[in-house]
Amino acid sequence: MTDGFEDAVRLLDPSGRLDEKAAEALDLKEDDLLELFRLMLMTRRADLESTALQRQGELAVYPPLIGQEAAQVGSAYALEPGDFAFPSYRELGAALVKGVDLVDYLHFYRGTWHGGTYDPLETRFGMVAVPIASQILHAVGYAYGSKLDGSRDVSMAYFGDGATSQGDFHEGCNFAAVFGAPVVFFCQNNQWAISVPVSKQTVAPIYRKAEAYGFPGIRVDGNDVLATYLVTRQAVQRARTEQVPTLIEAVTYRLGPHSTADDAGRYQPKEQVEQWRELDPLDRYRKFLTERGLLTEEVKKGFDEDANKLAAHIRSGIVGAPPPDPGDLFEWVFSEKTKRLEAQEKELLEEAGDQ
Amino acid sequence: MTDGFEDAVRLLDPSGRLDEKAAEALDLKEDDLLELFRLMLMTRRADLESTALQRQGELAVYPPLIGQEAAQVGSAYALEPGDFAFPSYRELGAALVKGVDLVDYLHFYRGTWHGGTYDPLETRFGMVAVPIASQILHAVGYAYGSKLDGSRDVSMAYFGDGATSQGDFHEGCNFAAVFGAPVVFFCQNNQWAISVPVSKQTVAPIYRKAEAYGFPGIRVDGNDVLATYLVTRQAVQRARTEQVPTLIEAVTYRLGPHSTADDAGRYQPKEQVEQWRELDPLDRYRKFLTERGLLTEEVKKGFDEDANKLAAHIRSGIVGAPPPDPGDLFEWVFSEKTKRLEAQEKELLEEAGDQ
Amino acid sequence: MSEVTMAQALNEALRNSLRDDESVLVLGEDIGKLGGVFRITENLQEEFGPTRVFDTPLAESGIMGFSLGLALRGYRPVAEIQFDGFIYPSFNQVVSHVAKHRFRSRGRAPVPLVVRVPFAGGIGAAEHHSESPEAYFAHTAGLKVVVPATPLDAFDLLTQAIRDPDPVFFFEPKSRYWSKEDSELGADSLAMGNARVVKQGDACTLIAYGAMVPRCLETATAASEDGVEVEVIDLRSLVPFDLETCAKSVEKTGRAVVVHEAPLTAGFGAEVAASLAESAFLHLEAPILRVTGYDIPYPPAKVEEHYVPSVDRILGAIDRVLSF
Amino acid sequence: MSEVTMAQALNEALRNSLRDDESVLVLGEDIGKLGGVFRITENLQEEFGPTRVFDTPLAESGIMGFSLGLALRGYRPVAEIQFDGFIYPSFNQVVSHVAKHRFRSRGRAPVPLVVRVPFAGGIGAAEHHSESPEAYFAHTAGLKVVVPATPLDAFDLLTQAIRDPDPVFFFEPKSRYWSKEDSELGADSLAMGNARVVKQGDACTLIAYGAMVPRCLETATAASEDGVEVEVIDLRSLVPFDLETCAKSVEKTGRAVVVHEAPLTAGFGAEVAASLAESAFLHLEAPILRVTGYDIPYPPAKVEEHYVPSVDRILGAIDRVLSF
Ligand SMILES: Cc1ncc(C[n+]2csc(CCOP(=O)(O)OP(=O)(O)O)c2C)c(N)n1
Ligand SMILES: Cc1ncc(C[n+]2csc(CCOP(=O)(O)OP(=O)(O)O)c2C)c(N)n1
Ligand SMILES: [Mg+2]
Ligand SMILES: [Mg+2]
Repeated sequence: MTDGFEDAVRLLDPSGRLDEKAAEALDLKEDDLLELFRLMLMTRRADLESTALQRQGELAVYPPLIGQEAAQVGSAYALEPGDFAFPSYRELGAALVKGVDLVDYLHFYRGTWHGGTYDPLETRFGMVAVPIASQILHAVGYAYGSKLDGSRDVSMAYFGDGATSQGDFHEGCNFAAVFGAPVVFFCQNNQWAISVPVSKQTVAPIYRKAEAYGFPGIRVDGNDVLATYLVTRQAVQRARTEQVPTLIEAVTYRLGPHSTADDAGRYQPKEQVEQWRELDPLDRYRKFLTERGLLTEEVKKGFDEDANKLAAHIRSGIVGAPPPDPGDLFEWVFSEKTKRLEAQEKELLEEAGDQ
Repeated sequence: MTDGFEDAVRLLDPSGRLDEKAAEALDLKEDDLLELFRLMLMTRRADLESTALQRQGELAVYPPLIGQEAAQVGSAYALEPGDFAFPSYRELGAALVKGVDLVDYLHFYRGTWHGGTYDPLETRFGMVAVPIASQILHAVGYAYGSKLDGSRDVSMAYFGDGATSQGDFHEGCNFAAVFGAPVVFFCQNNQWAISVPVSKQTVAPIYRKAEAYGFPGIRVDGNDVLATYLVTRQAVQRARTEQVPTLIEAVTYRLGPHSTADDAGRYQPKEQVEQWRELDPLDRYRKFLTERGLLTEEVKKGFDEDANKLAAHIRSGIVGAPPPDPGDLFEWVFSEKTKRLEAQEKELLEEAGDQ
Repeated sequence: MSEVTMAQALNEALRNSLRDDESVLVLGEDIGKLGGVFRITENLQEEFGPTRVFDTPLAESGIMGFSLGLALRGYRPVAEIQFDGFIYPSFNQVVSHVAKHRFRSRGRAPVPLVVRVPFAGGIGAAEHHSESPEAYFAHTAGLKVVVPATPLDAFDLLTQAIRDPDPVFFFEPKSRYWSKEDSELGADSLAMGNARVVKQGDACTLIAYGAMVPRCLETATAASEDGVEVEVIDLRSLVPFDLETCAKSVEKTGRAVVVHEAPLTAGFGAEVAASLAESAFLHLEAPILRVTGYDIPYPPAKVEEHYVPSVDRILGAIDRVLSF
Repeated sequence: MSEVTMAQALNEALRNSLRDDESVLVLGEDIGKLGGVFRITENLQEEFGPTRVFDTPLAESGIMGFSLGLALRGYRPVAEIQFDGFIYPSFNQVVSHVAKHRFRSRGRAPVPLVVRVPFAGGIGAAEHHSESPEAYFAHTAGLKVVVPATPLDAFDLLTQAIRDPDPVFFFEPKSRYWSKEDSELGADSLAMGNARVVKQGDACTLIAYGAMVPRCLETATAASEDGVEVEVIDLRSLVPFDLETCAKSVEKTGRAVVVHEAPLTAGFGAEVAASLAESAFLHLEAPILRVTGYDIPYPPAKVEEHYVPSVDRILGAIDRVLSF
């Protein structure tokens, strides 16, 4: 049931034991090792808080990422501040790592504003992209622009297993190869595209699809934060220094429903979920850190506090947050309002005033 | 310059010598061997006639296939009558093999009627598809329908090297693999997509793209009619009996311009054209047949007559052929004319009558 | 005779069609085991098996082109596009092939197929889940474009669409999926292509489709309380467009307001208004007004109420045409 | 001061823009060495190098999404779509992203880019090479839609479009590429968003864009011979739509005919007619008529003359509004 790891790079086995030899390539200090855990813990906490907020009617909908924390944190941690991440809609963990204020991020799901309320250029974290695979091309174009600038910036495209079926995935990979764009294609294969298992989505292993474009494809255990970090770091370097793209397939699992609107019980086998729960990325990494003596009680306490603070921040930022000013709707359609938009704005504001 | 044959299946070398061992798998009788030549000769002749007709203003535009006769004839000859071929716009040779009346076919290029005037269902030869790669999905859907019917029919999708960049190519291959559709993807890599060489179209060899879908990908010398036939025949059988798709890359060359509207001199290196002229598929096969003693003077004469007859048939069918009745324009928009269309038809006919 | 929601009516229409015609296939993303995100295909895979009712990979151009191929082979594909905002990847297959196949083949190779699209807003959904793309399809020659407003009509029109020899784009107003009607499915059906006068009146004609029909009826009730009897027309199909029924009404009322959720500019309301203004010119006592979505992207959920035509906005337009 | 064709004027506008603004990139299929199938980008790669002017793989969704990414990074991509009929694969990127990026990011991440599309028919081309898809884009909020009719305007409008902070879809009437104008490029330019009265008259207003502008002028000349002076308006841009200029003219003439090549139903002419009928209601002495392509796929070359609005058809419509 939890197969799909053939050929996958793995540094930590499910019991948290490190493959010392393979780990030699890791460039992480103890602080980094702990920071990865802190970020995963905060992600888990923020994710649960978001689900709770949706249940309480404070968010319109929310797509949980529980189970995918290592894949997101490990990969995003491999980016430098100038690198630009282009997410799909499930990358709250990557957003956190990139320094996006999660309240601003969650305003997308509250229905306050499409694209959230953060600045994508400043944070170098793209807006939530719902149309599957569409963001991949943006990452490639942006990356090629970085290359033209002579900068060292790399783009990262996040997407799911289902996204590999779309034409835009294909066109994005091909453009990247042809133009030598410094981009990393990071696929979280969480085994499901809503109710469709990856076995019905495609026949070939996802990482093998890189063969079609002539650049490396690598499968990694996406529940192993160290392996994910390592593989991504190497791919990012390859992009940065050689302008060679990489397709990474992070094998992981969607422990929650597709979104809060989904009833996964209709299609997701309970036993499968149970088996993957055993592979929980936080548990595995916690064991490793604890055995190393890094995760002392004091450190743990500090991390728990950080997670609590983040949850409180999210809650206070989201609960009861006001809707946007209806006049905002006409502000950014164009650089300047057309006469027609001015008239429409007037009509809307008059009606809104009447209410 | 004429590289690109790495890993390619080849039975006849450029001097017409047969690889006897490899040829053991061929199931062709002498009649078939000659028929292949006859079809190639007729194709060459019909193609030249079409170009001439365009120069004389009898066709609006025409995309020559000169140089690709072996690829088209060899592949289409591997099909059975029930098999359905979905062409792009350059498959006059395949149309001939499938028994399409070339006058009906060329009415597309005359501008008499989109889709020509043949019956695609009866001939099992789809209508000319100009939007690149779009026909690939039709082939897959049709093939899956054949499978649902429990029939033995196979679909064949024809397309070029440039088409592999489109999302529809990717989606078609993936659907075929997932549904086990009995389809063969036949790519004529003629080295150019208008002015863009295949090296700027994609980085990986085209046949290797099959890896992304989990079915076989095969490269064949597309100027070797026997190898093309053999490889296609095997792919068709695999589709028919095992419902496994195959991607075939036939390495060939566009000796003419992209279309009669194109000025290939702007981008196609003369030396490259010269080098590929040495690999002319008809010359090679003629040498082989002659050396075998099959292509006697008498046989040759008969074939030449057939080719002449075909050219005459085309010429007499196309030159001065009347335009369609303008009223036809409203006949097949829907199964029944809407009131709006009736009114519009009336308007058009009144105006046409006035003239 | 019992209460039925639009979702149930659609499900029943699919079930009957699958039962009556072996060539009918139902396909799309998550329409099998899950029964579709709106449960319109609920239990169909169980009942008819995974050969007749099946999930596809996640690719809308794929779904459209694959369906065309199936139709060519003699099947009647009924494809679901999961949401309005996800139909765009299929646009090339729609415009370049589906719409033109009968025409290009001089009638020899028609491709009857149905594309079901849950559409429009008002349900507090996330971005890309509330769009009204119908005008793109209505402007594309060769496609029929159908929009039911009630459970009964949803059943009738979907049944007709599946039997229709032409490609039909079937837009389902998702905010009405849970609306109920107390009636017998299929008891008395009006053919596709005909608009229906759903409320009589003589002061002004309201013309709408989909979820805007009940909105107009609400408006009519409110107007009625002020002693103004408006006539309400449910277009039911945009292509064919039943101009006659609209014109007849306007000849009586002398005034018209067209209502839809899609943006104003070049929306289908422009077609209705332009056609009516031409054919009922001498009967018009006031300009024809359009009450529509604004020329902005569909707004975030928290402010969508300001975008979707409200009873107040429609009443405002009625006032303006009456006092012109 | 010398004769210049529209093709040359466009080429010159691109050249100037590449020269004046380092962030401008020109990309598309076959636009490099070949100079584009219509030679609009001729010599630009030679002059500015393959980094600024480059061919892409054959994939329009790719071109559109890639251009958006470049724009985000601060470049000004000017993408060519080879023909009207090949823009559809990019539609999802256009509607879901290009049109919405400024809006979604509350102005923080606009994506100024230009998409050039040779469009419309009349040149005896093969299928898919003569389409008029402008209404799809005009109906999509967030896009500017521009259509030049003359060499001078082609130069001005393209120059303005490349400098514009918003995404601009630039439709080039391919049948006019070889039309000449005797004038100095850039000498006197009218801002995008303004229509232009290209001929004065008082009997009736003809409203058109692209290749239908010269067609209307021809018609006006013919009408003039019969003593009827019609006014001709070149819209120049569909979005923004200059209703004021149109309305002002109709207030004078009392009559209007809108002309375009795209199919009638839900074409941009519907918007023009509906808006004008509303705003100039009291001035209208006859219904506004539309002379357009029919609601059929663009026909084969041998019969296209019956489809594209002809002088006779336009004259017929003028007759009808004058004798109403
Ligand atoms: C173009 C498009 N089609 C359909 C959808 C509806 N949809 C949203 S998420 C989803 C499944 C995506 O699966 P995957 O790519 O594996 O990502 P995951 O949700 O598992 O993270 C679907 C079908 C969409 N958002 N966009
Ligand atoms: C969607 C689409 N985009 C662009 C074109 C214009 N076009 C026609 S043929 C062609 C090149 C095709 O190259 P390839 O696939 O290699 O086929 P070949 O012409 O070499 O047979 C292009 C760009 C088109 N027909 N369709
Ligand atoms: Mg997934
Ligand atoms: Mg080619």
